Amino acid sequence: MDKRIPNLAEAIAGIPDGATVMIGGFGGSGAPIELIHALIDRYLATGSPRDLTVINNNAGNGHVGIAAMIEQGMVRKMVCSFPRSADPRVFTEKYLAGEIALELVPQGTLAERIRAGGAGIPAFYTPTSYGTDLARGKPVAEFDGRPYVQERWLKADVALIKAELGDHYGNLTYRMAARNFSPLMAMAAARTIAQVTRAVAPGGIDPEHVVTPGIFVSGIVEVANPAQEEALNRADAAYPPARPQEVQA
Amino acid sequence: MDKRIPNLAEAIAGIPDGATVMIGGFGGSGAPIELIHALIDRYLATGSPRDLTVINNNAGNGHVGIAAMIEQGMVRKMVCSFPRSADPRVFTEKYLAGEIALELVPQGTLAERIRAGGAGIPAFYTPTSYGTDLARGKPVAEFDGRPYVQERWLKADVALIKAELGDHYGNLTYRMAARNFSPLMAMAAARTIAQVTRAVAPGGIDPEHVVTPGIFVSGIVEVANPAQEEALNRADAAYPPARPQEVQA
Amino acid sequence: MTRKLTNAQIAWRAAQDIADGAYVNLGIGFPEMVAKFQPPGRQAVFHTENGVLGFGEAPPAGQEDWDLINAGKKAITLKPGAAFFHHADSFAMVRGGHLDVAILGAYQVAQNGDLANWSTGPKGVPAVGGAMDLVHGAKRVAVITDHVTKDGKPKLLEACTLPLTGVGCVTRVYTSLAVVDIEGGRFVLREKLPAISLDDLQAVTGARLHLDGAVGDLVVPEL
Amino acid sequence: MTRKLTNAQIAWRAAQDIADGAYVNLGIGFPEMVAKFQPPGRQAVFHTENGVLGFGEAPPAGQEDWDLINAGKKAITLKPGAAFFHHADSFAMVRGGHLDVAILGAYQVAQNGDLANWSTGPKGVPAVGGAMDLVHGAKRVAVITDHVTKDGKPKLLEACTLPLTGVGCVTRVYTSLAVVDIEGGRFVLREKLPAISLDDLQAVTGARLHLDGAVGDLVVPEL
Repeated sequence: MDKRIPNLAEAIAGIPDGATVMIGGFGGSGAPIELIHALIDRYLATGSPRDLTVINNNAGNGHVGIAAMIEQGMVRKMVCSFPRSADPRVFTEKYLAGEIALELVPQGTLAERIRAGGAGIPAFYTPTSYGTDLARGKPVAEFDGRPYVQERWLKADVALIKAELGDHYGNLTYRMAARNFSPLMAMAAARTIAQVTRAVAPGGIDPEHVVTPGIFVSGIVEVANPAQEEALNRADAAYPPARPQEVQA
Repeated sequence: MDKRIPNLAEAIAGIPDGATVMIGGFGGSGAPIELIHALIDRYLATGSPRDLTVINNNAGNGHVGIAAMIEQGMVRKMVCSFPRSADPRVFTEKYLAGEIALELVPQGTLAERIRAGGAGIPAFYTPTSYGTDLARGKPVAEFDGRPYVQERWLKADVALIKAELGDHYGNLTYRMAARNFSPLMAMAAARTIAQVTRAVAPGGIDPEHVVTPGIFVSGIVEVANPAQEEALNRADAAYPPARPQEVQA
Repeated sequence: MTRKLTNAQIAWRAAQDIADGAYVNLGIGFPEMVAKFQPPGRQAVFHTENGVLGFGEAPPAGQEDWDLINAGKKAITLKPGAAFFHHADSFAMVRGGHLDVAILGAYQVAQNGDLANWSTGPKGVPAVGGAMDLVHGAKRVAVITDHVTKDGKPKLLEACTLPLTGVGCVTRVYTSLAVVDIEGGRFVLREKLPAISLDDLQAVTGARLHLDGAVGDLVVPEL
Repeated sequence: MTRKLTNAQIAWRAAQDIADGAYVNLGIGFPEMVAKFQPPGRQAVFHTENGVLGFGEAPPAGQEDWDLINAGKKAITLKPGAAFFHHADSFAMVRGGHLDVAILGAYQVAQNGDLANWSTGPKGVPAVGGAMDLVHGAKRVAVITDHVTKDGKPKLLEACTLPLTGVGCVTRVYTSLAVVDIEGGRFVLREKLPAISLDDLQAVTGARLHLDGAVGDLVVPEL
C-alpha cells in the first residue's frame, strides 16, 4: 500500500460538482492553499467542480484560498462559525447579494458535529446555542434537569487538509496550531487528501506521535514549501495571479 | 503551579466511601497498579474507601490490582465491557454470590460514554447494541432511516491512571497500547491522578506530543519502575502479599 | 458426516477475500488466525480495539512487552507505519465505518444477518467486549465458524435463539463446509466442499440455502 | 457623566479575581487584555479555542509564525508546558467544564445572566465563533464591558433585546463603573467607583441594582 499521489492535479481530480468539501484550517493556520489552488486551476480549465458546499471555520480571507474559490464562483454554500476575517470582502459581497448560502454553526458544535460524522454518531446533545437563534428548529431535551440542543453529524465527500509529516500509509502529524480541524475532517470525509510538507517512509513517524492514523487518509501529496495564507494576504496576493497580458489589456 | 504529589498515599487520600472511580488500563496494559495498591493499603488501615463503583474495561485478573480491590471488599459495582480474564475468579465468585453488581457496556460505547462525560455531551446515539439485551430500556431513535440507541455520559469522582511522562502542569504521554482508556478517563473525572514513570519539568514534553493536556489532570505522582499487572499475574503475585507470620499462623 | 475444513482452512478461505491494503479487525481467538493466511503480495493493515493500527505477529516467547498487546490481551509486535491511539479514537475507526472488514466468530447466524456471538444465556458472568461495536461499524462483517455446534446442531438458522450481538449485520459466513452469503434476508450458497451433496449440506443447515447461479467448489490447501 | 475606568483598568480589575494556576479563556479583542494584568506571583494557564493551552504574549513584530495563533488570529508564543490539540479536544475542554473562567465582552447582559455578544441584529454577515460554547462550558463566565453603550444606553438590562449568546450563563460583570454579580436572577452590586453615587449608577443601569451587604470601592491603578 502506498497512498502517495504524484502531484496536486491528480490529488484533487475526481471531486465532482455539488460535492461537500471539508477544508482544514483556522484562518491561515492549516489552510491547504496548494490543494485549494489546484482545485481552482481545474475549475478554470474545465468548469468543474462547481456548486460546492465548503465546510471550514471561516469563509476565506483576501483573494487566495477559500476566498478565491468563492470569488471564482465555485461555492454554493459555506458551513462555518466565523465568516469574518481581516478582508472578508469576497464572501460578504456574495452573501449580501444572495449568491452564496451560509449555515452558521457555533465553533465547538462545528468541531463536534464533524467528529460525530467520523465516529458514527448521528446525533448528540449539547448545551451550546440553547435558547438562541442558532438552536431554532432543533430538538431540545432535558437531562438531569438541564436543557440541551440536539445536533446532527456532519460528513463530507472529500476533505482537503494540510499536514506536516505524512507516511506512505497516510499517518499524519501537524504543525502547532495548524492542527485545528484537520484530524476531525480526516475522519468525517469519505475521501481525505492531505498535502504534507514532508513525505516519509513507513516508520518515519513514531507510532506514539501519529495524530491522524492512516485509516482516515486516502492520499497524500507532498508540497515541500507550502504557502501560508496569512503571509499571502499580507503580501496582497490573489489567485490566480493577474497575468501580464491581462494587466495590459 | 506544580501538580506533583510527593507519594502514593497522598495521591489517593481523600477518595471517599461510595466514590465512582475510573481506573485506566486494558487488561494489564496501563493498569495503575501502584495507585490501586496504595488505595488498598488505605482501606486495610482505615476501612475506607469502601462501596466504590469502579469503571474499567475489565474486572480484574488474579489477585492484584482491581482484582485485589474486589477481593478485599472495597467494590460495590463494576462498570465494564469484559469482566473476564485469564484468572477472573475473584470477580466471578462475588458476582455469582450476588455480592457485587455489574453494569455491562459494549467496549466502544464505554469509551464514548466516558469521552462524552469529559466533553460535556450528556447523551449521544449509536447503532451499537441496537436490538440486543444491552439496549433494553434505552431510548431508540431513527436517523436517516436507521435505528440508534441513546447512550448517556459517564463521569467519575476520581480517575486513577498510569502515564509515561508527566510534567509539573500535568501534561501526559503514554506508553504504547497502555494509552487505551486513560486519556478519556482523565477528561471525565472531577479529579484525575496519574502515576507517571518519569516526572519532567515544564518543557520536558514536546507540545506536539502531549496526549493528555494538563487541564485534565489534578496531580501526578512519580512511580519510577511501575509493576506490570500481566507480569505480576504470571508470577502468581497477590496484594497484599502474604506476610510470613500469617503464613505460619 | 463428511470430512470438514479445519479452523486453519476456514481462516485461509476467509483470508483470500481480503484485499491488499484493507483495514481489518479480527475477533478474539479463532479469527486471529486469518492474519497468517494473507495471499502473497497482499498486505492488510490490522486494527485492534485497544488502540493499535498496523501490528504484526506475536513476539518470540520471553520477548513480550505487556504494554503492547491486542484485544485478546496477547503480546504483539509493530510493523513500520503503525500508530497508537486512545479507545475513543479506536472505536471511531470501528463505529465510523472506517474498517473494510471485521471477521468474527459466531454461536449462531440467522438468514437475515443477525449474529449471536457474545452470550450463551443468562448463567455465568456476561462479557461483551467490542463485538457489538464491530458488527455495526465495519463496511463488511464476515463470520468464520464450524458449520454446526459441537453436538451437531445447525449454527446457520432462520432466527437466532441466543442473545443477539447485532441485528442484520453479517453479510458472509465462512464455515467448515461452505461459503454462504446473506442477501435480502436469505442464505445464498456460494461455495461448498466438493465432497458434500447439496442435500447433505441443507440437512445440517437450519434455514433454506438458496442458489444464485453456480455453486463453486470450496477448495483449500492442506493446513 | 462621571469619570469611568479605561478598558485597561476594567481588564486589570477582572484579572485580580483569577487564581494562580487557573485555566482561563479570554474572548477575542478587549478581553485579551486581561492576560497582561495578572497579579505578581500568580500564573494562569491560557487556553485558546483553536487548540493551544499555555500560550504567552505576542512575539516581536516580524517574528510571527502564522501557524501559532490564537482564536483572534493574532500571533502568540508558547510557554514551557504548553500543549497542542485538535478542535474537538479543545472544545471538550470548553464544553466539558474544565476551564475555571471565561472572560468575554458583551453587547448586553441581563439580570438573569443572559448574555448577548455575538450579533447586533439581522443585517450584515452573522459570525459566532466559540462564544456560544464558552458561555456554557467554563465554571465561571464573567463579562468585561463599558457600563453603557457608545450612545449612553444601559448594557445591564432586565432582559436582553439583542440575539442571545447564552441563557443564564454570566455570573459577574466588570464594568467601567462597577462590579456586579448575578445571583438569583438579580444584579447585586459589589463594588462601584467611589466618585459615583448609587443613584447615578442606578440611573445608567437598565435593571434594579440590589445590595447585599456593603458596597466596596472599585479602586484600580492608573493604567
